[in-house]
Amino acid sequence: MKISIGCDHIVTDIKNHIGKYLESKGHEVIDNGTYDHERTHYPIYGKKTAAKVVNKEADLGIVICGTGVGITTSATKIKGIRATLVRDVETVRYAREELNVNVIGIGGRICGVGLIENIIDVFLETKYKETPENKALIEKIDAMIEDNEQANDETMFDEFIEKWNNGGYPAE
Amino acid sequence: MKISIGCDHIVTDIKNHIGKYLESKGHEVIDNGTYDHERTHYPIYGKKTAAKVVNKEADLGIVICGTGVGITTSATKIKGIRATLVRDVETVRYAREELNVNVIGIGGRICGVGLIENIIDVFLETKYKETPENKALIEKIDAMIEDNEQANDETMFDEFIEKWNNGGYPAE
Amino acid sequence: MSKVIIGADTKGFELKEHLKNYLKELGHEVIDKTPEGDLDFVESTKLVAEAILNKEGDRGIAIDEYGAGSFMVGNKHKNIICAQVSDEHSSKMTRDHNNASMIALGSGIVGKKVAEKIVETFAKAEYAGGRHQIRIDMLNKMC
Amino acid sequence: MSKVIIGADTKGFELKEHLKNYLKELGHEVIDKTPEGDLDFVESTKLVAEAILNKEGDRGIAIDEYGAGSFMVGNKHKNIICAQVSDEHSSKMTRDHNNASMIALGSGIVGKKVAEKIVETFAKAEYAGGRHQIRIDMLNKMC
Repeated sequence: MKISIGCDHIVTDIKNHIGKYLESKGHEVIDNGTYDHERTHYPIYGKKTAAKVVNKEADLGIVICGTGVGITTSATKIKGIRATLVRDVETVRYAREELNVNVIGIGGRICGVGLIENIIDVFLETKYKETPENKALIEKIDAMIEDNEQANDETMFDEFIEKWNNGGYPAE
Repeated sequence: MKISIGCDHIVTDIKNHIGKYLESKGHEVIDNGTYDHERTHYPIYGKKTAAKVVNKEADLGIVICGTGVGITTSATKIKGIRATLVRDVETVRYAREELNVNVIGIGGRICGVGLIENIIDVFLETKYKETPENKALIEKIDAMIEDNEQANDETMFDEFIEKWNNGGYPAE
Repeated sequence: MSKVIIGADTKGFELKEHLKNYLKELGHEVIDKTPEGDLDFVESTKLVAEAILNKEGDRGIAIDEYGAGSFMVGNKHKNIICAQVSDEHSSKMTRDHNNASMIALGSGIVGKKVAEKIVETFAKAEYAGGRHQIRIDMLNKMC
Repeated sequence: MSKVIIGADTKGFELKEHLKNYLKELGHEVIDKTPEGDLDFVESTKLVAEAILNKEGDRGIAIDEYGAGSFMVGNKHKNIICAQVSDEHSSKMTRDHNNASMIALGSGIVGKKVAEKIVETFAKAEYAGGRHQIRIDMLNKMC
């Protein structure tokens, strides 16, 4: 499979570990960054990772930040993304099988790498099992965001980055 | 406080991180090893870490291996050790407050470092609150192992290490 | 003390009742958006998120069996940041760093003691502000 | 299929009943050592550990509110390796690497869906043997 991955600067090492783990299992990896430990902002990478999935350049996505909350929230706010932020294997099994999630988020400061690998294994091997009930739920979820071009709007965050670069946000 | 710490070769980096974290909070650390990534055996380090606690050279102990199971089990098998293997903050709070645990175990491949730090904070700041009920439980637990010299028997595992060195165990 | 909006689907109903009482005992005001327990997680979570957006309270808790469905529905609302949590450390950090106004819990995932500490921490913890605000601004521009 | 010995203290009683039924539905034989639910975790866990040592079954499950007490009591038995678990990954790994014959669960820590998968995995997973045996030999010489 083709897997789109992304992270913030807190957990770059873990994202790199996941990339290698996926390649060792024969998957193709699209690494959306960040690529180092320089301070940056998780919505940039959550949105990029999600865009590859909704544009069908990747089959599934995996995002990581410290708790996973910020980056997974940013992915979920893209139309067509169904994401779950997991700390256990059973939730990802359910979410894939019943809600056909296409992105999972993991907290790199919450989960260790053994658990993360098991979560990823189950994410990739579990198939959606359509039922009238879960299909109706998925349709309701997908309808919540109007069609928009946010996934591919690469200038969407520029105003904030400019403000950041101009000292408009506190450094601490 | 004086904290005795130990790990196996799978999670040496995380043990080192914990050591630095404890020192940054003003605690004294007794690092019982292992000190590198060369393959070794968790009961050696669980037992050493526990011995410092029962000998009152350390106030509390922290042990780590992949899942935490092996090394925490070895610590628990020392008379006078009350240990809990935790993956959440609330269990350590309970175990310290009610069961006066003196060692915690953590799975370095199960928990991320943010969660680990929070678990350690709560372990160190929570005090035992004696009640007649929990005192009776603790006495029953402590009475389960007869007095023995295992904590300070440094040759106890020699027979197995010799067998290992002589190729008596499979390498995989 | 916080004003907490709570809601659950059918499978989260029992845990919701338990946490509602727990939060009230701690002195928080609790507004229950799903007193009947007959909704699916899309409907139950929408009620919580809309109440937060209408400023009926300052913290939202949405419960279903896994938390995964409520997490998605919460975050599909503009100006809602919803955290799916199963440990109190994440609950603290997501207030501190993400200024999350909602959490999603799975009644089949967390035990009651862990759930109590998650909601207690969430109701109490405050947003740290500072450098984190740029990320919040980015999230709030989305969807 | 495994022969599972199960036991719980008062606070673990309800989860024990639930998991007993779940394991039976999977086809495992289950021996309940605490049908009354009136014991503390020292007593309930001793019954499970002693049954394992007497070879009445091949897997033991001990439940209390946190799992911490049952973990200690299990491991204070010579020749018992007991894992305190709240996730199915640990449950698999501890069979694979540690040959654990018992697990300790906290009814206040794990939700029922997670608990089901933990015991399902524990009942099914086999010990890998190999290099792991030296550590098991060391543990079994202790206490």
